Amino acid sequence: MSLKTLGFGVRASIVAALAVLAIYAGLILSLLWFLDPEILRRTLWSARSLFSIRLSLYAATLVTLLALALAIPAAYALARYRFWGKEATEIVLEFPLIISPAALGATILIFFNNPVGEWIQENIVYFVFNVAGIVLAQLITVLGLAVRMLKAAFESVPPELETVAQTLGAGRTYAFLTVTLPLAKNGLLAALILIWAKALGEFGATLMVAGSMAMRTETLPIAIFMRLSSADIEATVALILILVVIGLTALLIARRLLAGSARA
Amino acid sequence: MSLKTLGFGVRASIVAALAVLAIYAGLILSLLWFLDPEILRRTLWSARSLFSIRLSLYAATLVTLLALALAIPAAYALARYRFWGKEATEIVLEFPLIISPAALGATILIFFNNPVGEWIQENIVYFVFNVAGIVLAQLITVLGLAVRMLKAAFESVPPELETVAQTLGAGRTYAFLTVTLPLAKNGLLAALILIWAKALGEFGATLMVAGSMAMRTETLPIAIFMRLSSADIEATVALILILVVIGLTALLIARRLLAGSARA
Amino acid sequence: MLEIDGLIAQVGHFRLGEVSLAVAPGSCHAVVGPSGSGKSTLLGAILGTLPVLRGYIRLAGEDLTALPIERRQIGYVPQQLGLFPHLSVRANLLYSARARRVPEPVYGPLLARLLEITGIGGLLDRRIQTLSGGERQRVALVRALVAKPRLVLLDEPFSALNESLRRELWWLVKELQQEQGLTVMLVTHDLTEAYSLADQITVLIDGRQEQSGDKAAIYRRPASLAVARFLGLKNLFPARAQTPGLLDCPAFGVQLRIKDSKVEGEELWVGIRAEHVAVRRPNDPLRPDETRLSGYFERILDLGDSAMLHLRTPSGALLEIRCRHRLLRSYAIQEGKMGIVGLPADELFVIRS
Amino acid sequence: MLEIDGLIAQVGHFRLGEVSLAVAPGSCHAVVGPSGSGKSTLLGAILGTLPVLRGYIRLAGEDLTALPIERRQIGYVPQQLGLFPHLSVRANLLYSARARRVPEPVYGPLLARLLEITGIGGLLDRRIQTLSGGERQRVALVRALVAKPRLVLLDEPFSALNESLRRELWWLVKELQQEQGLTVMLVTHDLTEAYSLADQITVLIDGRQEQSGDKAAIYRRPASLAVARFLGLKNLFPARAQTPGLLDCPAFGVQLRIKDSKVEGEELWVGIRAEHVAVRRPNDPLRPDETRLSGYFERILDLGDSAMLHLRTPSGALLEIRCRHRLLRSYAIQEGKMGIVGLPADELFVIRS
Repeated sequence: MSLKTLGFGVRASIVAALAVLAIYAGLILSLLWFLDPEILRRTLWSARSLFSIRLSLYAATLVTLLALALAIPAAYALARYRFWGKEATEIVLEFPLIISPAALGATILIFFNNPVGEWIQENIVYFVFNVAGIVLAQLITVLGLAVRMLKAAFESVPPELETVAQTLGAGRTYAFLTVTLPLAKNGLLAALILIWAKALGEFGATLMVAGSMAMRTETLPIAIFMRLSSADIEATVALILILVVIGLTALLIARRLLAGSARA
Repeated sequence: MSLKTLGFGVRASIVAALAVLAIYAGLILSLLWFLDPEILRRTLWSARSLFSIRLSLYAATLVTLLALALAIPAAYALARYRFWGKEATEIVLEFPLIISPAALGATILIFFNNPVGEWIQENIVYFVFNVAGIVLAQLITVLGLAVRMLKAAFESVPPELETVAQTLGAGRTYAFLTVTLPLAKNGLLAALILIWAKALGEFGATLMVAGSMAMRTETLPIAIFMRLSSADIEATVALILILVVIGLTALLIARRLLAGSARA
Repeated sequence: MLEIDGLIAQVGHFRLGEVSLAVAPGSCHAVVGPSGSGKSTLLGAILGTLPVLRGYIRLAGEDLTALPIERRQIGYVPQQLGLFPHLSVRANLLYSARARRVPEPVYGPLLARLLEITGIGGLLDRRIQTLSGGERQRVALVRALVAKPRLVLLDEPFSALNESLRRELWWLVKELQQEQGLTVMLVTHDLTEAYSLADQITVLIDGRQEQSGDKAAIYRRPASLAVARFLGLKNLFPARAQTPGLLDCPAFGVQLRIKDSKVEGEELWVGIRAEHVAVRRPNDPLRPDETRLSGYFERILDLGDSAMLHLRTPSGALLEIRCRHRLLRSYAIQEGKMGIVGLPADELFVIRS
Repeated sequence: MLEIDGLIAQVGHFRLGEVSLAVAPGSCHAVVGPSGSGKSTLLGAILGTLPVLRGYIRLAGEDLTALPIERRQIGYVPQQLGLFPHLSVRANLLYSARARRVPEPVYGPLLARLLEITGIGGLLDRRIQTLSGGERQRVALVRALVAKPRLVLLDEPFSALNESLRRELWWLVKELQQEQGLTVMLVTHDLTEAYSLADQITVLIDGRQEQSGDKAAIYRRPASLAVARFLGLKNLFPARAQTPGLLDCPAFGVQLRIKDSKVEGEELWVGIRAEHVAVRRPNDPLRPDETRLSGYFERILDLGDSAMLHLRTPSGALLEIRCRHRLLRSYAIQEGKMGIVGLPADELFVIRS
């Protein structure tokens, strides 16, 4: 539109959008007030922080792999086939987005108090207040998102291309591997990164299932909680910045990947 | 496809999808093991629970109204116009999805320790460990999602319809009120409900900013955390069920509204 | 040879059936119909993406419904072409050879010949995104043909192209079909395309097979009102058979001379194509094999080389006429003026109601 | 009266310019061109959704670029029609009256007349979703016209309809235009639509205004190779002007008789429409006003009522010919057989290269 027709309403709405930008950018930038390079260095290099970082990276990576292993076939089925329970599954996928992570974590914890849960803990893996609990809490939290994102990635590949591949003599698996997977690649990578970042930042469910035990179940978000509780602001800022930098990097990579796949 | 061609891969992928369904449905249903109707009734009717429920509903409703007031114009600007800072704003909107709620809450708390934040607390509203803090923490957490959902709602209305309305003599505001808003209505309502449910379930940021103080900043998710910490499983289950029922209802209403708007 | 016999298929609430048709080896059969007529359902049933409720689909005597898609040996060029955007032109063309592990000496000569006819040999290392619309069509055609299909299914493959490019590709398909002896089924809503490429035409309307047969027959003798309307024929009037060679047509208030004799007293519809109505001058000699009508030209659409005229008869009927543009001047045809036309007896067709 | 003078507009990296044209009051001007030619950019500039870089757009002498969209008084029917799906047909039709607070006595008579011509009076209480494609078109047209626009912009409004419905709506638009004295600008990629509705045609290609003028002129005398190709003309050959009335044409190895005399020695292109090539019999008398060529018919496309022929001359040139279907039999034309054609001197057109 020509500039002359830019009325008051248009300008007010743009100001509102920039206000949203200012709120989030301002919050992040305000952290710099308490940023002391010396404390940042010391915090990061302390054994406790390094443990948190290692634990967070380990758990998030394991969770991402487990989530993908289940989500890739599940998402493909949801994207391509009709079957009994499909609609219920699609509803359930949005659970973790809408139900409080605290409630989700509490539910997991309570599950291990029933006979089935107790049997699992005694005979397979002990989850509660344990690293396995971190992995489980994060997995339950991100699984729904993982399936939804992968479903969108598979849906971006026209099913017609698979049909054409089949008419050219490809079996279903060959067509999936040579056509669907390569074409969904960017969406899959973006999902992988976002799931990983989401698992890395998970707090509520982790806190419920694995508790907050220094040097044991202290992931980065739990560490932020514990340091802030002990009013160690400079160290908290240092840990927040690590998470923000990782999150922002993941976000930018994922956006680039998704934009790339939208063009292709 | 004909049933004869349903190969192993197809069946395995459907089983994976149903496994995802089973995990979430199973978790929720396992709560019933500890469900004691008498304790449920007693928990719900206790002054402390009623306070939590009232506080949660009050905060979530206020947050939703505040978020919409800012998000409607911002989302419309993002959906329709090009302006300086647009891409940065769109990136920032995904922050709350990707950055740990714990980090977000801690950032807010830390903000109020810098001179600007201190001035705000002393002269405008006192946020930290206060109800205003709950509202602020939830608002910061849901605002990004609110703008994203409303943007999608506005984008579902072809801009051409506004152009046609203008050629028919409507000013920009008249066209917005008579064409865009009614057509985006379902999407707006769905966004409203999901934002409300999300605010209701917010845990990490709330815990950081407002703390966990019984009868003061004890929203439902905080109450779950506190009850579970004191190993009061039956009461926790009761509170979880309230959140799950509210969340599920919101989800189903929102899905119906969005499906309706997709058909229109 | 493709044989479809008593086929019934269903997608959601839409039901297609019963369809029976045969495509002779080396011939082209076009399936036409408006959108929602069941064209894509029929195609899905042949292709194997939709289940068949009842009936048979046989290709070279083999029951197709028992085969998975990848073993039906059908070449498929969908509307969006289905080219693999992540692969080069070469990798697209060799996809079937690689999937079936066919060695180069087997597919090589055919590929070379197909590249030569279509002229896309220079594009092999290009990415799909860099190709023009016409080049993509050629690549999709060659990719389907190099797999040596027993049947080629073309699903409106030219609808995205402009008219001149579309006509060029019709020539190409015709050439490929004749040289390679292809059996082709073409699905289209474009009648000109169907007439250009097909030997036989099937008309589907609302899931029903309305007419199947030689394209000339369908052009000149639509079997039902639905087909006639789909073909864009406006000149359709109720009539009743009188003495042999004559039809009572109340719309014109006259008796029309017709070629084929009908059962006396039968209720019918009579029709004629706009381009078969002949414009006459008042002093032209009367012909025994046509019926003359007069009226005034209500409206004239000038189409460049030809013109469409609306003639309103004194009885109130409206006749659509297509004539060469040069006639407008030489016959002094103008809007609002009177005019005379002839309906040739052998161009009038009759539909039982 | 719409006047566009030296208009330059830009969208992203696409630049349209310079466009100069005028639409006389009560006339219809068609803007045609392939996709990406700048049609929608031109439209956006007139409509007011795109900024104008340079040049003027005047409507009835008033500079449009200074006005916001809602004060331009332009009736706009976009490709998707832009009907408001949440409103009834009646509320759609009255949208402009309500937006401008026009009272019923003012718009009532016009609305009643438009409903009568278009025959949609019975649809007023229906929801948009329940209308057929043709009904929607009519509602969109009436909605635009009841606002008494000074200019009506039609942006490919009929492209979603089938051919027969499309032709019906052409008649309707023509009728509305003449009765209401509308000034219309039609944007389309469909040449038949442009020829049917427009008095003047502008051809845009790659953002350039290639030709503007009377539709007959554009049909018979394309101004550039780009226009000729866009019009689907295949018979284009390089030539050189010789003595007056003769062109050297190496493609055929003969001299072509032409009507208009050209500057001697000039490098040119010569062309002829496929339907203007005349099929001749060997014993037909030679005519002074045409050039005879012989060759063999390489391919024949049977289009129902007419046929397209490819004639390959001994010099290797390919000539596209369109003739009536009945000629195929009476002239015994078959693929692979020899044939003779005539190029009438007054149908050959010449393009400066």
